[in-house]
Amino acid sequence: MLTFTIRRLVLAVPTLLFISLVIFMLLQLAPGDPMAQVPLTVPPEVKEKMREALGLGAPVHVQFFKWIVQFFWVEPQVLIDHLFGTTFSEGQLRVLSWQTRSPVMDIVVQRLPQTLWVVGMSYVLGVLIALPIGIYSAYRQYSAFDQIGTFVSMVGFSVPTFFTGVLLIVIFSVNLGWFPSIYDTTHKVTDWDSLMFQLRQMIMPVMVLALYNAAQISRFMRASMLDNLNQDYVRTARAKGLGEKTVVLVHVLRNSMIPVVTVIALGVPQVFGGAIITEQVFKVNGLGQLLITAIEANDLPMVQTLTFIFALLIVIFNLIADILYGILDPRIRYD
Amino acid sequence: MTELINQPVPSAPPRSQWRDIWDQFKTHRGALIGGIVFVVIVLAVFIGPWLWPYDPTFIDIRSRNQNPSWAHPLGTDQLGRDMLARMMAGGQTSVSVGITAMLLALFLGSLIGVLAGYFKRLDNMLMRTTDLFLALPLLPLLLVMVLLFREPLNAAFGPETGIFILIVTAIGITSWMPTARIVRGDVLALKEREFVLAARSIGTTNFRMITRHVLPNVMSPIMVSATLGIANAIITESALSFLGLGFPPDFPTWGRLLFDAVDYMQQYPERVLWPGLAISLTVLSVNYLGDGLRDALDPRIRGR
Amino acid sequence: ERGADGHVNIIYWQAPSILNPYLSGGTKDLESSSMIIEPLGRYTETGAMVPFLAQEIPTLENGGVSADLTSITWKLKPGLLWSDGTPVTANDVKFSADYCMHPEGGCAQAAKFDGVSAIDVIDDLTVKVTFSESKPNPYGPFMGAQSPIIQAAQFADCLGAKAPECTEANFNPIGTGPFRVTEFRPNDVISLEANPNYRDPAKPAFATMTFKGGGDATAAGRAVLETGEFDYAWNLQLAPEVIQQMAKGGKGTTIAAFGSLVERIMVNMTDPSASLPEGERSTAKHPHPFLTDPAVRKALSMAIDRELLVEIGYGQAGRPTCNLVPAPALYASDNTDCLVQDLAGANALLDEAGWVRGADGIRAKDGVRLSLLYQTSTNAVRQDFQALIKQWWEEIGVETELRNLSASVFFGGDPGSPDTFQKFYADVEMYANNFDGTDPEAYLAAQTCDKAPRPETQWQGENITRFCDPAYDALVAELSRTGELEKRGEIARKLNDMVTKDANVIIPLVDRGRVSAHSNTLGGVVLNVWDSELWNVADWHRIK
Amino acid sequence: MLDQPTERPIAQIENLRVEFQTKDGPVVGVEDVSFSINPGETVCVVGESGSGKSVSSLSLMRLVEFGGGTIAGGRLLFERKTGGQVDLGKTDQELMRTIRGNEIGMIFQEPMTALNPVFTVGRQLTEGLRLHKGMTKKEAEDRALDLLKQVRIPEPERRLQQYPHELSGGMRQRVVIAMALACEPRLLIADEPTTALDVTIQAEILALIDRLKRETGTAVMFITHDMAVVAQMADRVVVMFRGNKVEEGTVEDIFENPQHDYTKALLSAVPRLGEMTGKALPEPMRLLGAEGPAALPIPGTETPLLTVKHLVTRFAVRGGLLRRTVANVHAVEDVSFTLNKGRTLSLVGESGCGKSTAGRSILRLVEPMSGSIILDGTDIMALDQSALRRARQDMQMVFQDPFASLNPQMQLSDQVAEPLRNFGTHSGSALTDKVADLFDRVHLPRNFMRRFPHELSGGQRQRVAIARALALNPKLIIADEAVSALDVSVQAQVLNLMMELQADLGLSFLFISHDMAVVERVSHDVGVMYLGRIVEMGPRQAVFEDPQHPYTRALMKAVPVADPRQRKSEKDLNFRPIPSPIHPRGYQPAPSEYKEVSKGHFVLTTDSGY
Ligand SMILES: Nc1ncnc2c1ncn2[C@@H]1O[C@H](COP(=O)(O)OP(=O)(O)OP(=O)(O)O)[C@@H](O)[C@H]1O
Ligand SMILES: Nc1ncnc2c1ncn2[C@@H]1O[C@H](COP(=O)(O)OP(=O)(O)OP(=O)(O)O)[C@@H](O)[C@H]1O
Ligand SMILES: [Mg+2]
Ligand SMILES: [Mg+2]
Repeated sequence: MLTFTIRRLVLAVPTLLFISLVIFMLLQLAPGDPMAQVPLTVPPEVKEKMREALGLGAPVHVQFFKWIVQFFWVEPQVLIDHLFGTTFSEGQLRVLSWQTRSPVMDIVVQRLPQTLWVVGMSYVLGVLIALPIGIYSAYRQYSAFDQIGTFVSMVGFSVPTFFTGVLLIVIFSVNLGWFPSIYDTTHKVTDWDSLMFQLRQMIMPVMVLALYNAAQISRFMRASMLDNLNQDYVRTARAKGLGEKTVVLVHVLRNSMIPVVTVIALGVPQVFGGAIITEQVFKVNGLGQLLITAIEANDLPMVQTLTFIFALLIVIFNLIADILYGILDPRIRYD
Repeated sequence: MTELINQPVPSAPPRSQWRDIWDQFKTHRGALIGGIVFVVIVLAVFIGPWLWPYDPTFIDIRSRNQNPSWAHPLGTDQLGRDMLARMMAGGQTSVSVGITAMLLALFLGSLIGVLAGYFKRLDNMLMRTTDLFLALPLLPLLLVMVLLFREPLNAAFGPETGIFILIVTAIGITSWMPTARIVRGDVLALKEREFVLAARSIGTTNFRMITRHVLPNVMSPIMVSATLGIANAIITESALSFLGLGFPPDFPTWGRLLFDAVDYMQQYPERVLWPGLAISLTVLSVNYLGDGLRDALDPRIRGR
Repeated sequence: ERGADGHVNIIYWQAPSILNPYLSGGTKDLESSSMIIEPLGRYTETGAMVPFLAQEIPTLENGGVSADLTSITWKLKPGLLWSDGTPVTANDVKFSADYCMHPEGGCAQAAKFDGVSAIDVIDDLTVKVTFSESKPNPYGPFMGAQSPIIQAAQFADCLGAKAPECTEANFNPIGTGPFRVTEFRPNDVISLEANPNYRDPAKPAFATMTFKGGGDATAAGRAVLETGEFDYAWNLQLAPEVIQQMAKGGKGTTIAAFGSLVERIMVNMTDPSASLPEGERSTAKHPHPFLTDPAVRKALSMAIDRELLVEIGYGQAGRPTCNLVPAPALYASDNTDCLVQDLAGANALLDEAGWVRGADGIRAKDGVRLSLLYQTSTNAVRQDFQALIKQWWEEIGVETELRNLSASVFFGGDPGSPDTFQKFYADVEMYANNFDGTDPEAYLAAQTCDKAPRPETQWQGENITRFCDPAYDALVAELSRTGELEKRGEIARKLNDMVTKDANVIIPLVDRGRVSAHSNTLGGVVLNVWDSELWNVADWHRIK
Repeated sequence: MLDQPTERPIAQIENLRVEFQTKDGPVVGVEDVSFSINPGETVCVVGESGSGKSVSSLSLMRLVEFGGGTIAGGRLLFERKTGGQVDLGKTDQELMRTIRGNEIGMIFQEPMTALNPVFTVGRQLTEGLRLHKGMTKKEAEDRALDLLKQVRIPEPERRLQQYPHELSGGMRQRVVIAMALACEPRLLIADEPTTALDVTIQAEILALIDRLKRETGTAVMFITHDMAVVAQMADRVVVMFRGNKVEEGTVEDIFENPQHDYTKALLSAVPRLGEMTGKALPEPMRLLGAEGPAALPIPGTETPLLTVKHLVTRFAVRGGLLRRTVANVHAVEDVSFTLNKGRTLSLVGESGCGKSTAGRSILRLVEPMSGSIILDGTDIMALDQSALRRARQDMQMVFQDPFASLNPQMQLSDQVAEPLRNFGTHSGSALTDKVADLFDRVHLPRNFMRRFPHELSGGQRQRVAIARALALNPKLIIADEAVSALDVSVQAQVLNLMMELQADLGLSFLFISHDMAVVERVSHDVGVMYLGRIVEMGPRQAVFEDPQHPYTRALMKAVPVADPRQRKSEKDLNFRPIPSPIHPRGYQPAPSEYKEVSKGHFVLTTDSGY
């Protein structure tokens, strides 16, 4: 498996380069231009000048190459400088956003805390809710618990977050006044009170997202458990006198994990990708909001960089999922 | 003595497999209710408009924002359009888009997942393609698709069918990846089971191996993907329309009705209720249908 | 007393991405930066000019503007300090102009400096702007939120191509305004504090400010009107009913003001048919098959009930209009003919013009059917308008297909996209536009023949309708030579009537105002549509 | 035998009735069965395949319920360790849990599916110990190691780290045995525990169970088809037929004085070692009551069908967190043989010596490392995938573990029809007829055609697998323990069927089996394998009547005799340590060299490891 992992990691390099090229071409091809947000009162000649200043006049391959160099060569140097106080990157041009004219990576770093707090937390919570629900629903198939679980999760999945989010705001912010409707990204947790405030402002977006994630994962968990509950080895485990808990949570669960691991691993990059709509509804302004504003503003370097980071995460987490398959099921061979 | 040994075991006439499945399906209460609800929804949205006098796009400005009444059982919207008519018209689009896009995504996902899991040679290439698709930003991709294909499709199929094809394809090709990965994972494990080896020893071709041995055994994650896929497609469609990438603006869909109504949630809560309910009901009914079907297809559960 | 009122929260549903208006034309950026950096003079809520950093507004009368209209001389108030404590000098003013006029800088406000031939520092407090030819309206440079004065010391290394690299300066410009930045999170939130060196020692009343961006108008309105979390919400583009509902929350008040923003339908005078070869679609080469018929255009306009549109879409934030230039009063034509919907008249007009109804109720003449593609950007109100107008047009026998496009595509000038408003691959399209400041000259001049977007200009150009009338062009030329206000007003009104009332190539619908909301405890808010909404943020205070 | 009539029986089954719910109403798995098991007693349950033996034993564990069955009537009385009787049919599952694995141990019939594929053997073995005996991890591991040694698994340390699919059929079975024995239960239910074991190991396992019984007073319920094993082990015998008990008695009574017709038929069908002494060629068995012409010997031909030369197959052994290859299992090492048309070559040998792997390698179901395989002039090793597929039409395999080799989602008729469909030999009604015909041939009722694998008994599944292999009329059938799960009467019929086909169609068999009596009956030639190599090979008569290699001799000696009066005592067995086929990477074994002792009778002269 080591060779497999190494091979995959090596292979990831051309894959990622190719993905970045495809993303780049896609963005080039996509209609829209960074001047869309400039008011119509600004005359076209001026807009043309602005475009040129952004480097839009350069040929496509030059733009791509410039991005590659900036992303893979300059940005790591900046990171090193930041960590060790060196000055490798001095004077070199970083990946600059067209919209803010500032280094893209700085903004990304700025957005990480709230994304992780809200989206990350909701994902963890979603998984933590989903697994027990899925397992128990399968174990007691068609019991009241299963029926209610199914109902809630399907409704949770089919009702879009732009609706549930606003609903929660209307109930808890407008009518009850319990939680703020607008997330304060500058808030810093320093003491108990500020922690409570952080929790209060997190609770609604986290619940909305967690419900959505949990709905999806629990369905896969349930289906997969059902597939395995009737296998012969389960009978053997019972014959050993193992408690139902061990039988289900150890023997059946491990065998049922492959599809669930896939779903969970696929979801992790989306944590970093942010939950665009939920972030919008609650004004969390995380990475999702960053991406969507960048797309709306046709801020290509930003979109390109962000999507590429997601691509990186996707490749990594899919590799992790593959490695986990091998660990979960020893019969799966990779070489 | 000979008679004793050689006498046939008392036997009943063989039954057909489809009969079995149907029998099992029938006894599954959830599936049955789900099926009925689904059929009712489909009938309501496709037959309903023939029976209902109002046109979904007809504006009667004098009767705007009405609460439910006999004339307008679901009320009217901010332009005085009849909500029932709009719900039915919206349902046609949402249900057809939901189901077709889901089927397309499911087909692509299962195909790619099975191929990747089954053929080691293809695995790397297909899974890297999946990574690529997962990584592509949805919005620009859709914009490009609309840019490239809207005109030709409009020319070939007319504006409505053209945009339908475009939307279904757009949703389909941007949502098959999770299914593919899940199916592949399962196939990887399944491939090492002994009955696959046994099937190979009797000369089963790869194609048949996949259709007879592999696919039926990965049915349950596919079923789950299917139910989740419908909900996903219906909601994605509304997002597309909202971004101006979907159907013309006067073309109601459930997702869009819901989206438009969210602003009016406090004044006219029923307006969010109808489309929300319709989407949830559809998804729930499909889910129960899928559950029932899965149980019916699983011989270990059947007969219990 | 400065800082006595504590903290204030402002929400803009579009988040500012940069605080240097020279690098971004976006309203959100202009308005947020207007609290930090200031121009020499601003427009008031009535459109009148008031000095800010200048001692007075230079005019012909006070001699600030030369008699031949080729130069204007500004005098700074004495004793002004930057927020870092250094004095503001005429050099900073000249530098601001140099910064924007640098050919490689891609300055978004370059149009403000159009025709400037030289900027001369006369003394520490005096700057003279010289134009290459006579400029009847010399208030482009250094007036309004678009051309504030930036600190020469801070931006000295940021000229031209280097402009974008000065992140620190762009995010935290040193200014003269009532506030200065403590933290700027692009596209998210700005934290500000009172500028200790602000010229009025009693202002601002607030010690700190949070300026939150992002989300949507509904949420912004809700946060001010219903939950009271925020004190000020900008530009609530919401259905009137929704605003009413929110106002019931009792935490705040809405305010409205009108400027020159007009929602209009543009009529394509050229043929957008997809069957034409690429490069010839929507160009003067192929006139439109039926929209070139003035009767059709007039009928389209007559069929619309503008009152109703306002009622449904804008409420207090709109009023029906028949003019392209609805304000200021000097330039606004008194045309009100279109305000009453006249379906019968429109039908009669079309009958008369020989457009007869076919079996499907759609009019046709010589095999040409009155069938339109009507496009606009995606926006709930615009979609309601589309639906309503479609119905009216169908009542006069005009078939209408609707299309909505993502704003970022529609308004993005990408020459590769078929869906931009400039390319106009549709028969009619709807959007809103206005002009900067109070002078409509450039705005009206945009409708001349040579401004039509076409392949040769990479589809850039402002004459979207491709309307072309030599008489109009001549009148525009006359306007540019006229300095006398009365006369200018007269010509402008005439130009306005030519494209709207007479030719109906531009069908104005609604004069759109701006609606913002402030909490009941926030005092001093004066909504201004001619400049930044936050123009007088120094006067804002807490009502106790 | 500690037969103490005063003591109450450990388990008493009274009028047990088990039903399975299907749509056609309840299907009866066990109709009416009563018997009891005393402490220190071995009760053998024999009977027709599908007669309800497994179901009865599962009922005793209350595990039928998890398989869709219900105990519809009767009592299952069990004497607890702490004293006091409980009716297992009525206890709640909570209490059952403390009984299962602890007081009653069970060995399952199909070892492959009985083991959890994703846990190591060690993990699965220690689980019960830690639960019931409260051992620490270390203690449990020591005990597990000890258990593996007791059941004679080579290299037990390494096996603890391996996964079930990496073990041979016999090893898996022994793991299941070890698992059942782990907590030293008071009642041991053994459902066909030795079908996959070669005779030497079988003898050792039987001795182990016997010892356990004697030393700890464990009661044993032993389900088997092998009458020789019954004769070796049983104190009492219960005969079942179609869900009912038809006869019960002491082992001597049953063997010497059977009452019921079925019992008589059963005993008459038992193949006995030595029956063929003096005959060179195999001949079908005479079945009780079967008329028709006298069975004729099957001569076979001298044209080679399958030639295998220097076949080598190895598996990588992975270790460590990163699962790197640390060693290789030399499963098949330099094996060469020739199988002529119309003849049967039997492979016998110790469990885990590579017989299944050799069979699979010939079909290229596992890729051999090197060697040549020529089937009827075709070089199998040289074929590409599609040609290989076509070539497989001529060679079919019956897998050792029938349950695992059947698709759980597919109807039996479809599974049997599959090879026919694959090669398009039949279609439409011809196909249906052919399938029905195949079901008849393997004595499966036709109404089983619509069933699914889990609804059958072990023997029934085995027959499905045989029917599937017969479907294409191949030239070569590799039968891996093809008849081990069948009761003797069906086994005799199937063996006769095989020989009939051989006589009529000139089929060749590569017959892998542990049952020496069966091997004697059916084979022309015999190859004896040990540790991946063939140690002795030659005509059956020569090998059986004049064994040369020490391993062959030991093997012959260990064969049990179906006569309760000729029990072998444990002293006759000589336990010797079992060498390992696992060698570090880069290990190069020496080639095999043979000496021809008589015509066609070869004996390995180089080191065999024995
Ligand atoms: N889950 C089930 N559903 C329906 N019928 C079943 C099920 N399990 C077993 N049976 C039927 O019950 C009968 C008894 O099966 P059982 O497994 O006890 O046989 P057995 O005596 O152990 O046979 P073998 O020696 O072949 O293993 C068989 O006819 C079988 O087909
Ligand atoms: N997939 C595998 N991975 C690793 N080792 C394996 C694998 N399959 C079999 N082996 C090993 O190869 C050796 C031979 O196994 P094989 O199944 O051929 O034995 P066998 O002769 O059929 O035994 P039995 O009579 O018990 O079925 C054993 O040591 C086994 O552990
Ligand atoms: Mg059995
Ligand atoms: Mg084997």
